[in-house]
Amino acid sequence: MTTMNFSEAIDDALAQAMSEDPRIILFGEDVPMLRRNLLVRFGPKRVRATPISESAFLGAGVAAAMAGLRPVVELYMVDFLGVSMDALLNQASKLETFSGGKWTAPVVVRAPCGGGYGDGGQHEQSLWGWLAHIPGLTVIVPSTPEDAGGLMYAALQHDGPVVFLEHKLLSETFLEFLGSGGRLTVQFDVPAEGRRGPVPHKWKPLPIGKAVLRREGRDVTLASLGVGVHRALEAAEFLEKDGVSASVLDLRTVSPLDKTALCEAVARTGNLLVVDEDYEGFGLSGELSAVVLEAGISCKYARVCTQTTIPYARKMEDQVLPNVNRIRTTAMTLL
Amino acid sequence: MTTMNFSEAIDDALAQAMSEDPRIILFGEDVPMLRRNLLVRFGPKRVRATPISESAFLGAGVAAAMAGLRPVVELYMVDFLGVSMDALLNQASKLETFSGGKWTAPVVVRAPCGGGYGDGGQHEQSLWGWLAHIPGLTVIVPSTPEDAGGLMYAALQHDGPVVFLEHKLLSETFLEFLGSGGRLTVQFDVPAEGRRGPVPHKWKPLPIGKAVLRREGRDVTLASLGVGVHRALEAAEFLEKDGVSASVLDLRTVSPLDKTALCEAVARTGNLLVVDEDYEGFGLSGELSAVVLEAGISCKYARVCTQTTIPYARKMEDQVLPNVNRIRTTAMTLL
Amino acid sequence: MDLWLLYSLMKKSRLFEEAVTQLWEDGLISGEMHLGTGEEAIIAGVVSQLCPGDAMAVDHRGSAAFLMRGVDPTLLLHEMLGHEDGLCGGQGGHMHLFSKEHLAATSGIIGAVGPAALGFALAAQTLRPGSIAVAFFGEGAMNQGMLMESINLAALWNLPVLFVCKDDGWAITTQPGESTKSGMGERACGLGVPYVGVDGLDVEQVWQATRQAIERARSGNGPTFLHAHCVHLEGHFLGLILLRITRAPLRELPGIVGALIRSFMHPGGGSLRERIAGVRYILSSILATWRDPRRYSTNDPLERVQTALVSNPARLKELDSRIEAEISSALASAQQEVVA
Amino acid sequence: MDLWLLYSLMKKSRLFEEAVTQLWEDGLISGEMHLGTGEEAIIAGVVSQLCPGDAMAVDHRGSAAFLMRGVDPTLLLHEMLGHEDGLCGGQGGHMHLFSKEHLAATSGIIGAVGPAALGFALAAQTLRPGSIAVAFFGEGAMNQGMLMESINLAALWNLPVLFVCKDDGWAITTQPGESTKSGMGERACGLGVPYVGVDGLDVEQVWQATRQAIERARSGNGPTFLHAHCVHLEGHFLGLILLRITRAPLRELPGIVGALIRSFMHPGGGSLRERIAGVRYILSSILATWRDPRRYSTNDPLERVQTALVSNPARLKELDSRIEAEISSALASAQQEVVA
Ligand SMILES: Cc1ncc(C[n+]2csc(CCOP(=O)(O)OP(=O)(O)O)c2C)c(N)n1
Ligand SMILES: Cc1ncc(C[n+]2csc(CCOP(=O)(O)OP(=O)(O)O)c2C)c(N)n1
Ligand SMILES: [Mg+2]
Ligand SMILES: [Mg+2]
Repeated sequence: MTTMNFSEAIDDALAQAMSEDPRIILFGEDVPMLRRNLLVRFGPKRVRATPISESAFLGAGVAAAMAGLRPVVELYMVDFLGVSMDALLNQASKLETFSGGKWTAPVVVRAPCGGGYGDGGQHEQSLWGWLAHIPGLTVIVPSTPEDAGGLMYAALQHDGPVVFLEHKLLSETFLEFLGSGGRLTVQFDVPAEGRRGPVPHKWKPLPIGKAVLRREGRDVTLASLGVGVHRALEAAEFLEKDGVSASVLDLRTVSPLDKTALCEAVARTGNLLVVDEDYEGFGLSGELSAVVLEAGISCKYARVCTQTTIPYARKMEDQVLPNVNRIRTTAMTLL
Repeated sequence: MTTMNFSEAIDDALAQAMSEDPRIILFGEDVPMLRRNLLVRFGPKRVRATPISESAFLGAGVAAAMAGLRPVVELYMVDFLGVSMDALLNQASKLETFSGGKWTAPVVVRAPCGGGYGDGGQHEQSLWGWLAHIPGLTVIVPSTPEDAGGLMYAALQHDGPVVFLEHKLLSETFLEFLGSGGRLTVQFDVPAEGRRGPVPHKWKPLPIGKAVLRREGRDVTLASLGVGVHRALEAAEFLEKDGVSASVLDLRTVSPLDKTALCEAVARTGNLLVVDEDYEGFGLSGELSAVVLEAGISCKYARVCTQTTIPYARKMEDQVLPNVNRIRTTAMTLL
Repeated sequence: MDLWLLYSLMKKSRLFEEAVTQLWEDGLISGEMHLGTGEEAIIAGVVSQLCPGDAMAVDHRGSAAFLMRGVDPTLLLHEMLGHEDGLCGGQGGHMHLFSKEHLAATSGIIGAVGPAALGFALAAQTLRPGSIAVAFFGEGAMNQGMLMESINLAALWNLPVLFVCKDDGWAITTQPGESTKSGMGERACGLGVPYVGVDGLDVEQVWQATRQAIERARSGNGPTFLHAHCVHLEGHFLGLILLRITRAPLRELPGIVGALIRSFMHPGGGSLRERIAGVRYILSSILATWRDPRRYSTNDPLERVQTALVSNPARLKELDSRIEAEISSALASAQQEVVA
Repeated sequence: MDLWLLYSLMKKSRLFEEAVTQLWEDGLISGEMHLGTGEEAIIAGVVSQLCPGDAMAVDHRGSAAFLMRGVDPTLLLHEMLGHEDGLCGGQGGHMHLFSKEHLAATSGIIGAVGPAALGFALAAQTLRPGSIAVAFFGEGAMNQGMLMESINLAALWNLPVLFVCKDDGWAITTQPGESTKSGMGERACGLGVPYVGVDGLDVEQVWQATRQAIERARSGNGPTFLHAHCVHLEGHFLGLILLRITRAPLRELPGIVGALIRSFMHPGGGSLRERIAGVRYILSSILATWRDPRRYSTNDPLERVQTALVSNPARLKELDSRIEAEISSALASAQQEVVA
């Protein structure tokens, strides 16, 4: 087993897939520079720069997928879907139904998401629950290099539109490009297991829609994804010291949601704490409670999410994003 | 008490507000023709047509509100937020936080929503839960002419951005403009109490964020909004015959959500059935279960929502949208 | 250029849409209905030159393009009636028609044809060199950002796209003077794409201009912007209020005028001058509809091309009856299923 | 035109941004940091002519415009450090600066200044006749649909807007040839707005052109598009990789080149020709950065205007030290709070 950084693993899986499947092309703003390692291996026809025209090139990715390519369209950040949401809301997601099941758009939208490095509320959103609300979209949010590569590889074989979100705190490249920019004077709270980890020699697709239990526990189930998983794991260590045994479920994909794994995990502990960096209301955290209730499982429930626009100041930001302390104290209220 | 049609009541409240407050202006595609009665009273400076440039004019509405006007921006349908979401996602909703609480954008975005008349999935979405996910937006979905006028009047006095959604099935004008188009050969399942009803002589603001109990019942609480309220009321009549006593809660505003009213209503019956025309996953229906669970109320829970892209064919559409029969049979499963 | 072929495409489309109108009037088609009657010369002039592997991105007026591209009229009619054996299983309807086989897609979102044609052309450039993509849209769509973005990007990437602007002078009830500051030629130039203007009522002109543009695209010389004027004989969609007023003023006006007068007289509001300006706006929209060239049959592209063919009345008659038979049988099949 | 005033605005902005750079280097400012160093002549030439009631919509490079408009440098610095007593309570940061008092707003979303200026101008037209709105944006933003839509609409509604395109030839690492097919003059013309091109390094030129455009706007004659070239001396943002490479190749290149070579040599992938084309792209970006005019001090707008003022060295010196004192005190105040 080798180890790789998070984004390195994604790019590696992408490279393997690109060498196997000539239909895969990449485009987005500054992509030749951001994916320069792919550029020098696959050439500028398959790794393209675009103007700042998200609506045009995201929509083009959808249509190119309909016409036989397998485009990976990169957005600088998921926040910029604001200007280009139509391609996902009204085109990609609806094609399969509209065509009577006869046509799909196998496009992968790759976008950095999440906060914790001080860019502020227009550049640090998560939006995965928001995207999953739309029927017809697959939404993936990995938390480790191995999952990131394996799920990217799976996304590239998936038959419909996939939004692949890459948490910025896990992506050393991105953080270096944007946040630290070469200085050594700033530090972010980057979870080590997410940043770098073991990866297989050859990528195989991981199943889309399967959660994984990262930690077994008896008293409370912490359900999360992305960076939240690592925060939850850290909180679980503290809780252990407090005499509370917590299990941590990594959802890995938001849509489709692994309802079975969730219900099993909650049934075992009787307590569900959702750790969700996306906005609290009307999103993933609520959905998890509905799934559990619909299954007739009775449980106590709480959530640690982002409740407001993310403020710029690092200190305030740390309070607004789900942090270990909030998880720990909220978990205690359930018991 | 006079009676009015649903949109007539909204326009009437708008007219009253416009005559009281010269800062209110209206714009959107075809608005001079759609709001022609306002045009001939307030003139073309205050009732303007726009090009098909939703991003530009919606964003302009936000900024005009920042600079002292009180714009009502109309979208042809809420679905068209796809091309113009940035104005709400990243500008209007975030201004108050970003400015340290010093600046807000009192813009009202008025948009028809909902289905049931055969336009298909790109033109019949509800999206209220999707919008409410974004912190900083107020989302209003009235179900009667009286509420519609009173809440529009309140929206025009509100200090932040408001999305005011007007269900197309309740809006005779809109339905006539788009759906029936002058022929008498089509019929839609329009709830009578929503379409026309009593209104006050002079409009006063209704409180934003207050639900109302439309029907008292002992066995199950049906929580809904918009056309769903009428479907729930109709289902409640049937349930009564089945020996089940249902209460119906009309949420009226999605965000802020009247958590108190919800929890009280659910605590009384111990059963919550959400009737939500918006998409099922990761939205309003899940949020309601979370609110109840967070309050420590134990209940049985089910939901009748829109699970997929809305198909065109009227028959299929009727099955996909929450209908009386689905509400009735789902309610029975809770008991 | 085979004028007989073009005529037959146009005629077929016209008859098909007359059938659709009938079904719509009978209440068998729900929701909105946008027809292409009046723009047939543009669609025929372009679509008749497409080859296998070429793709089409079409706006809310999809029937004509789909039909002329070879999609079975019965499948289309069944789709509009919402039957499970329709083109899209009844799930799409007239604004959401899709044929993978023909690489043809519609969207009811104004401007979405831009990104779609861009993507189709990108796939063509990579997978099917020599193939092209066409985008059909109205003049109103030219103010939708994503369409402008797409034209620039197509030009930049030298993609094989034909952007076809069907300018009917209306976006529902809004006229170009209220929406677009620049001329269309300047707009195209500002987006970096060569502009060609033609009379969209004249199928020969459209065909000629298209031939050159398509040749450019096929041989790797990039996109062209084709600007063609036309009239939509049935207005924006069936039952459009402005058209209803001009066609049956006695029936339609009373309800409208009463409310207008009450509102105009209502205390509180604008000055008399502002109010009169409001009234003027409405009157001028109605007058513009009244005086609209759509009312003159000389502006019917089908009649125009027919004039060129009457010299061979026998062939024309035979052709007409063949097309009539085809459409009638599609209509019969559709209606049969309604009864069943 | 008071060249001394313009100089002092530019100098103040430069010193302020040097202070920001220091705080950023020290890790006291988190996240991205976009400076306006190099575009000061454009900002000064425009902002110096704004009056109370005028509004500004500013992009991700907000400090210069805010500062020159009269926002307290201490408030700004405190904001960037995330202090609760900053301009926005520490909640906005440098990309989300807001001053209601000055009707000045920024957005980190490229192109959002278009709709914002449109709305500000609409409010001006209605509530404060004679007032105007300014939008500042880069050449890259001109491909964002909402900006194009906004220019058309401002022209159509004859709104008092000055659209200021600060063309530095880069959008992060992308050059105009990769993003925009038409020339900027054609683009403006295609959106129906008069175009004026100026040398953005020359504050006098900017001032003159702006004066006319603003007069047009104030007197109800609609918007103008001002196109001004400039260089961003510090690149897109602090720590930009391309600039780091050219400034410290020995430190930066090894890490980058190793991975590139491994990938270039990796079996499976493009032909040698394609791979070489990929390498070429990267080399040419680095070379373009190397050769970038930003490296010549003749392209520093501040030095240019200074040259015109050295004839009065005493006044210059006094002015400089007054500005230095102001900025130092703001910096001291900011740093003090960090310590506390
Ligand atoms: C994004 C979006 N905005 C608004 C609409 C509503 N709408 C449907 S058709 C239309 C007018 C289109 O005008 P034009 O592009 O000129 O085409 P035409 O109908 O005249 O052929 C509008 C505004 C829409 N479908 N999508
Ligand atoms: C909608 C959107 N897309 C992408 C970005 C990322 N981004 C930030 S600045 C920038 C480049 C802007 O270039 P230009 O407009 O020329 O301004 P400059 O930075 O050169 O002054 C990009 C792509 C963004 N902030 N918003
Ligand atoms: Mg038109
Ligand atoms: Mg630039």
